[in-house]
Order: sequence, then structure tokens, then C-alpha cells
Amino acid sequence: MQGVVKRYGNAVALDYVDLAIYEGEIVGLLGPNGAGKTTLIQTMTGMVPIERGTIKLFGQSNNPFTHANKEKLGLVTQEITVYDELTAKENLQFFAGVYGLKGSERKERVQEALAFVGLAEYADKVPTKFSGGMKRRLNIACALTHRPKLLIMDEPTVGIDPQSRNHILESVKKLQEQGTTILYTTHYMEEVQEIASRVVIMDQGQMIKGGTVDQLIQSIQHEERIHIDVADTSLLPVEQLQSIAGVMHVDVAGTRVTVISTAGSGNVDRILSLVKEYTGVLGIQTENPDLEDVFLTLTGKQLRDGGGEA
Amino acid sequence: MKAAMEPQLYVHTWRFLMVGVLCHLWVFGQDLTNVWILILLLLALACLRWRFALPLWTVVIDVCLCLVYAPYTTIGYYGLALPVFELAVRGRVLIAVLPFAILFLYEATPGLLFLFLLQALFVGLFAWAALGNQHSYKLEVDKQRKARYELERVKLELLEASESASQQAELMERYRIARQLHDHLGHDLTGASLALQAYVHMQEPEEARELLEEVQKRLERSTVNLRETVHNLTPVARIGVESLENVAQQFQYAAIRFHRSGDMLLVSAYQWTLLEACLKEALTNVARHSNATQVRVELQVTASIVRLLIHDNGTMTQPSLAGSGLRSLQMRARAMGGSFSISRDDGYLLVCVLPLSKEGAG
Amino acid sequence: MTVFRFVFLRSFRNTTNLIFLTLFPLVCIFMPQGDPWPVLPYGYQLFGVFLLFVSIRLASYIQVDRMSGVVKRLSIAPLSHASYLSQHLLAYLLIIMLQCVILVYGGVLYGQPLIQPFLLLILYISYSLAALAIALAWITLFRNKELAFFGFMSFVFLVSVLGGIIVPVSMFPEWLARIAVLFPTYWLAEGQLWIVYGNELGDFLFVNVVLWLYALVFMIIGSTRKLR
Amino acid sequence: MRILSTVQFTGLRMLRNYIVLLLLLVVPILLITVFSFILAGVETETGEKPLHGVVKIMVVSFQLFGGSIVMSYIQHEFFTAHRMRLNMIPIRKELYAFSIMMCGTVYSILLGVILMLYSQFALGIPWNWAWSIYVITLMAILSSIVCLIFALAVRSFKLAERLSEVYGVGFILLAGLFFPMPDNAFFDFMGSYGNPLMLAMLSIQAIEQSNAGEAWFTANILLGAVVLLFVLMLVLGRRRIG
Repeated sequence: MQGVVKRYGNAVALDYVDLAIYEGEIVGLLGPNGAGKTTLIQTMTGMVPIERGTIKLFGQSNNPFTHANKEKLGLVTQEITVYDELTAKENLQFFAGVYGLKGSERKERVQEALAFVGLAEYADKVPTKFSGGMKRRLNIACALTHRPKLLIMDEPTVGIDPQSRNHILESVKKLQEQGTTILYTTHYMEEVQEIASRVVIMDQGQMIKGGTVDQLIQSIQHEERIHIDVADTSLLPVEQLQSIAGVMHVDVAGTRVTVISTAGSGNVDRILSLVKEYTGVLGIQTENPDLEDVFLTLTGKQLRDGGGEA
Repeated sequence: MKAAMEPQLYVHTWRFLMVGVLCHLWVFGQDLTNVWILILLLLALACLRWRFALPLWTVVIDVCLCLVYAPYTTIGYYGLALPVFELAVRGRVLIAVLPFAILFLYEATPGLLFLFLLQALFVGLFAWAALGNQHSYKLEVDKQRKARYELERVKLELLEASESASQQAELMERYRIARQLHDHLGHDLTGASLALQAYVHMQEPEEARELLEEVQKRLERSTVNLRETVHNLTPVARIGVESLENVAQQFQYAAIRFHRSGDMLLVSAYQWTLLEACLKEALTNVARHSNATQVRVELQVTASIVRLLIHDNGTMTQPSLAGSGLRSLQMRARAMGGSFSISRDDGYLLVCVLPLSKEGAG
Repeated sequence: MTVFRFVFLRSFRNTTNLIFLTLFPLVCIFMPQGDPWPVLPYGYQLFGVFLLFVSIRLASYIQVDRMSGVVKRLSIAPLSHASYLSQHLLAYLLIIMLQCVILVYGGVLYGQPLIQPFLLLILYISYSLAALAIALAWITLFRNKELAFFGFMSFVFLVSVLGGIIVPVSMFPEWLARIAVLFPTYWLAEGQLWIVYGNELGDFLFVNVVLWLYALVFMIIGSTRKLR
Repeated sequence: MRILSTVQFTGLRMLRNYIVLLLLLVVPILLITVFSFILAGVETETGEKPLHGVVKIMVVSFQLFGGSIVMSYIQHEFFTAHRMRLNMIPIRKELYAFSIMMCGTVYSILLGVILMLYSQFALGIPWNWAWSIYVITLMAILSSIVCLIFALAVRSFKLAERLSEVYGVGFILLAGLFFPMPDNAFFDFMGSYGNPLMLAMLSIQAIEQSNAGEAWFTANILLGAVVLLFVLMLVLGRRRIG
């Protein structure tokens, strides 16, 4: 898509956005709430019309949302969009049917999709009996029966257990190996870090920065995180910690203090001795930067603070 | 609400309002039940226009319906307000006036009907103008934003060019210093050094004393020369972190805490300019718009980046987006491969990060 | 026609729904005849109110689709919104028609004085089309299923009283009788009057056309595709 | 006295439940207004206005549905959403249930009184205040108890809800408000002394005709039903809650 503008009322939701997704990639789309991620997805799937600019889908730029093109698109919605009255299998049959699959082919694809997300044993159960993770997996399976070329996943892992999440991430990787292109939005940086081949960061309806995970981390490389578990956080000299040279951010949560500091400045020692003066240290751990820190460094705000709606 | 200002909303509301007026006429008139069909049909058309952009010729249907019913009921005449309005909304004033001719066929007091059609015409024209305005306004805004982005792109290239120019200048300057040192000091110091070597092997005390004097003279001259060269090279203006500190110190509107860390010499001159501009802009904003009492300024230099953070405790949040000053700073920061962000969630927070690179441009 | 088939599957999965859908027409058949009003047995009068309730129950499936985001998902599938809606409405109409058939022919078998059962069936079908459209338009106004349902319930009470299903229009004062005409329920009562007393087929057709027009208007309003 | 502190919030929740307000206050007001328009000029040969009876029976009949408020709150607190939490809280559960029931009943009576006020001052329908409120109170308590019995006796909430609707609509039907009931002993009984709605109406009418004996008699039947069902409710409640 190129130079896309979209307004809601007088508010500009997308402001001359350019984005290209190439075949076989997993693109991670990051951005705080209200950055325009959802609008971006809605425009690129033709759910809402755009005001300016062009959208090119599978090489077709005028009227890209033909039925033939839509057959190659898949969407995993943020909400769990399955029918509660129908069993897992019937849900899949329904969505497969909408995409024009029939007879034995549909049967096969449904079985395949069920097996793919690991729900084959639960084919004849209704989703109301499922756990959160299983519902999510079913939600994903519903977008797979027609084997989309481009799969858009809008926060597919909100609110589920780690096991299901790993399962989902594995499936996403597997899909990519099978040749599916994937656009993945999420609030969880570690997910993007794990699977995305390229990351795009959005803010206020504009693209801020793009590149591979490594490139982005490289740009702020020389930073580290120091987690210290202490006996009593109320005694902590937060002000003094902040005034140590090279310390960029101090965060206290529970009994854990997190300090973001310049790498190689020998600060670990300094911070530790300062903390020790005031309270007992129970444990310490240092961490190299991840995408979360990229975002924090670039904008000074946390990516995930609101959670929920994107 | 912003939505309340959408002219399209008023157009839809007016249509349904007019159908409401027709209903009112029907309820309090003496018409037969059959006439109710006319109102329903007109309502259906209004609904269709609400959902879809019907082509203009569809008003012919409205007109025909009204004319068919006109001999039996006055609602047929009043219903003409709808097509009149549709035509006016599309700017076809002359055609919109045509239905007024129907007044001559109308036996009862035509005054009220005339006024009714007239208001439809005027409301329609007004909506037409408003819609047109809105459209051209949007077009203009988009065009301007686009132009600005183009401009920014050009600026970006210019900035990159100026960055490399400044690096060139730096190299030239180094070369000049080297030559000056070589020309003024090198000669005398080499001479002194040679003389001292000769002095070691000297037998005659008289000659040796002369030689020593010579060496002393040369060294004195070198010292003077060195002092002069250095004096000539030292800039009068404050540079680097000093100038930043200076800016901070002269700020009087709020208590300011300046805190720096790292090796300031790693930062290039052109980056100092930007950092200074950032600080000035932020402090100006504090002074002008904010009710902050405390400002925290942090400057951190690491091996690879320099990060400037300005944070105040003001509570006045301005909804306006990045102004032109901030935007240009953002562009310049990006041009240097860095980033620039502002947030107003908790006081005013400005973060500018620039990469440092030892070799060439980042 | 996948959507069409699965609409049936969904509506019949719910057993209370099934009981609700079949039991009521059966009960209506056995309700007594009033004197001098209404012109048809009471069950046939109340069935008009009941159809409105059935419509909102069925239409709430579409609302659930809209709220849960299924519509979003389907909007990127190769399926136009018009065909989504029409397949739903067609399926619902079939379900309602089945009830009408049970009611009318059950009544004939039981021996209720229905005068012209076939035309009565047609009247019911026209009316249920309008009722479905009204329910569809109604649910587009609400975000919450519960609120939409209970709001509709209140709406139905008022419309059936004002439309002359619970109380005969002939009892209304002059001005209220004219307002009654604005409600679709009035036309059901009017059509039933024709079934008993009318003789010109044109009048009956007129009643049906009005009901179809109601259906058209409300269907246009209800056809908006809401993506939250 | 921990229970007392919850009463305030139960009350607040009820006042902010707009669906209940819509169904039990706005709809009846609209309906009786419409009926007052329809029946405005109608008079019987004896000079009575049928409007008065219709409005009164409507005000009373909406009390039949008042119990569903109590039922849904009890369901929410004791059987579904808050079940686990409630088990953990150190209060006497039967007292809490009782306080919810009282709140719901008082709320229902309050809505009834608002309807009476409206009909008296906006539509000019004369009420015998003290007695009518007494009868309405009895109706509200009865309806709460009946709905609670449904909630306690049936496992599925949906079914209990349906049953409470059947209770309300059923007695209105049996009273012959929609259409006349068949003429036999069973329906005769259910259309008079076997029907709480008719008992309440008979009682209110009797007091208006200064027939105190009849009024007390019918009201006492209601009271008896309340006491009987209350015992039944206690037995059931001990099994499910206590």
C-alpha cells in the first residue's frame, strides 16, 4: 500500500502510510493503542474504503478486493469469532464453505486444520466448553481451511496460557515454512522477536521505523537491564539510583527493581553497592535489550501500558 | 462531538425530518389511507439515499410519485420538497426551481406550500455549499500535508548533505591545524632538537653556550607560537555541553536539574547543534504553555548513542500534535539516524536519541 | 448457500428455541373465538405479537455476528454483504413461514372459522417479512443483545396496543386511530378484517403492498454493515 | 451488621439497572397513558369508568414481574458469577440473601407507588392509598418469594427465568385480560380466588366499595400464600444456600 490516508470524522487515522509486504515474510506490526494498526488492517482487507492512495493486493492495484483475491486472504481476528452453537468441526466447515470449498476437499481441509492447531480430539465439542487457549486455536483454524496466501493475525494470543501461546507461535512458523505470508500484530514484544522476520513500528498513523529485529536492537545496542530483587523497596534510594551516570530508567514493581543502564559502564557494581547500603539484596539478574527497550528508548513510553484494545 | 459537525449528518436528518412532516400532515389531514403508500415510498427512497449514493436521476421517481398523488392529496404537493432538496444538494439550482411551477396548479392557499418548498431549496443549497467546503477543505489539508512530507524529504536529504559537509569541514580544520603546527612549531622545534643533539658533541664551551642560547630562543619562540596557534584555534563561543548547560542555567521559569553522564567529546559538533535546538525548543514550550515547576534534563552519552531527555511536571496537556518546530527537530533527528519523540501523558516528555559513529556518517 | 444451511443448524441447535418456535403456534390454534371482537379467534390475533418476538430472537443471531466480529471475518471472505444478509433473512423467513403454515392449517384441521385460510397465510407471510425487517432494523440500533431484546419487548407492547391488535381500533378516539395506521400491526388487523368481511381482492393486495413497503424500508435501514 | 453495609450497594445496583427501569416503569407508564387515551370517553351504563379498573389492574399486574429482579440478583450472587467469592466472605449468607430479597421487594413496591402517583396525578385515577399500598406490598413479596423458589428449585437459570415469565404472563392470561377464559370450574377458580392478581384486584375493589370484610378476606388469602410459600422457600434455601 502506498500513500494511504484514512479519516474517521475529522481525525486522520492513517497518514500517508507506505507499507510493502513481500512473499514469505512474517511481518510484525507494533504500535501503542490508537496507533492505527487496526485501521491499517481494515483498509488493507477492504473492510473500510480509503480516501487517498493505492492498495495493491497480489499485484492487482485497481479494485484489489475481488472475490478471487479475497480467497487468498485470511484473517485471524482479535476477538474470538466462532459460533458458540456449532461444534469445532462445524465451525470450520462453515468458514470453509464460505470460501467455496465443497465435498471431500472440504472434509480433508477441515481435518487438516483441526490437526494443525491440535484440536482433532475436540472436533465434536462446542467452543463454550473450551479453555481460552483452545478457543484461540480454533479461531486461528477458522482462517486456515482455505489455505490463504496472506494471513493477517490481529493479536491472536491475547489472554491465554503460555502453553497455548507456544503452540500458536510454532504453528505460525510452520505456516511460514509452508509458504504463507503473515502480518502479525501484537502487544507482546517477545513474540515478535521470536517469529517476525521484519518489524514495523507505527505511531500516530505513521510508520516510524522498520527493519529486522536485530537491526532495531542494534540501533540501541549498548543498553542493559538489571533486575534486582530486594527485601524492602520502600527504603530504596530511587533518586540516587537515577543520578548514577548512565542510568536511564528505574522501575520498581513489587520487590523487584529494574534499572536500564548503559552497557559496559560498570554500573552493575555501582548500583548494587548503592542498593546494599539501604536494603538487603536477594537476587540479581542482567538482561540484554529487546524490542520492548527499543520502543521505550525511542519514544520514552511503554508499548503495552493500556493492553486490550489496539 | 466532532461528528455533530458533519454536514452529511444534517442532510440525512433533514430527509427523515421531511418524511416526518409528511406523516404529520397525513395524521392531521383528512386523506385516505391509500395516501399512506406515497409516504412509505418516499421514505423508502430517503432510506436508500441514506445507505447508498443514488444517482441524481432517481429524483424523477420522487417527482412522478408526488405528481401522481397530487390530484388526490396535498401531501403530493408537499412531498415535492424532497426532490427539490436532492437537486439543491447536488447544486442543480435551476432544475430545483422547476417544481415551484406546481404552485399554479395548487388551489388552496399556496403561501404555506411555497414557503415549505423554499426552505427545502435553501436548506439544500446550504448543505451543498457546506459539503463542497468540507470536500475542498479535506483536499486542501491532504495536499498541504503531502507537500509538507515532500518538503521534509527534501530537507532530510539536505540535512544529510550538510552533515557530510560538516564532517568535511572538520577534516579540513584538522588539516589546517596540522599544517599550522607543522609550519610554525615544527621548524623551530626540529631546529632546537638538532641543536641539542649537536650540543652533546660540542667541545668548545663558548660555542656550546651560543648553541644553548639558540635552542632557548627557538623554544621560546615555539612556546609563543604554540600559544598563539592555540589561541587562534580556540573558538570564542561556547560549544558542546557547555552551551547546553548555559541554556539550562539561563532558564528562569522553572527549577531545572541538569544531569549528564558519559564522555561528551564523542558527540560531534553538528549533533550538539541539534541537541541544543531540542533543549531550547522544549524549554520554550515549558515557558510558554506549561504550568510546570520542575524540569529534569538528562544527557547521556554512551559508546554508541547520545540521549537527551527533558521531562517536566506540568499538568496542562495540549492536544495539538507536533508543531512545526518540533516536527523539524524530528526530521533532523531522523536524518541523523536517530529518533525523536514526545509524550504528554505525564508531564511533558521529550526524548531525543542520536547514534554516535566513529567512522563516517551513521 | 453455506450461510443459509448453517443458519438453520444454529437456530435448531438451541432446544429452548425449538420448543419456543413450535409450541406457540400450536397453543394459538386452540385459543377461543372472541365476541364481537376480534374477528378471528384470539390465537390468530396474538400470533401477530408473537411473530415480532420470533423475529427479534432470530435477528439477534445477526446481532451476535456483528458484535462478536464474525461479520468482520466474513467481510474479507469472498462473500458479499448482500448475500450474507439475504441468506440469513431467507432462512429466517422459511422458519417463520413454517410456523404460519402450522398455525393456519392446524386451525383448518381443528375447525376454526378462518374463512379464507390461504389468503390468511399470505397475509401472515407478508406481515412476517415486515416483522423480520423491523427486528433487523431494531438490532442495528443496539450494541447489547439483552438491551435490544428488552427494548424491543417494550416496543412490541406499545405497537401492538396502538396498532389495534390488543384493543380494537374502532374504540380509539379519532386522532389516535389515524396514528394507529402508521404501525405495521394495524395492517395485520386490517388484513384480518378483510379476510372476514372484505370482497374486493384489490384491497387485500393493498394491505400486502403496504406490509412489503414496510419490509423494504426497514430492511434498508437494517442492512448497514456494522464493524464496531 | 456487615449485611447493612451491603444494602446500600444492592440498592444502587438496582437503581442503575436501566433495563428493569425500562420494563417495569417506563413501559407501564406508556401503556397506561395509551389506555387512558383510548378509554378516555368511555363510560358504562352505571356511570363507572372502565379506565380506572384497567389502569389499576395494570399497576398491580406489573408487580407479578417484580420478583425477577430479586431472582436475577440472587442467581448472580449465589449461583453463577460471584459464587466462589461469596463462599469466601465472612458473612451469613442467608442474611445476605434475605437483604437482597428485601431490597428487590422494596424497589418493586417503590416502582408500584410511582406508577400509582403517576396515574393519580397525571391521569386522575383515584386510589385508596393505604390499602392499595398494603396489597401491592403483599403482591411484591409474593412475587419475590415465588421467583426465589423457582431459582432455588431449578438448576438452570434460563429455565428459572422462563418460569418466572410464565408465572407473570400465566396469571395475567388466567385473569382473562387478553381474552376470556373457558367457562369451567378450574378456570373460574383461577380467574378469581386462585389468582393473586385477581385477589389483589378484588381486595382493592372491595375497599373502594367500603366492603372491609371482603377486602380483609382476600388480602388474608394473599398473606396466607405468602406465609406458606415463605416456609417452602426457607426449606429449599437451606438446601441450596445455607
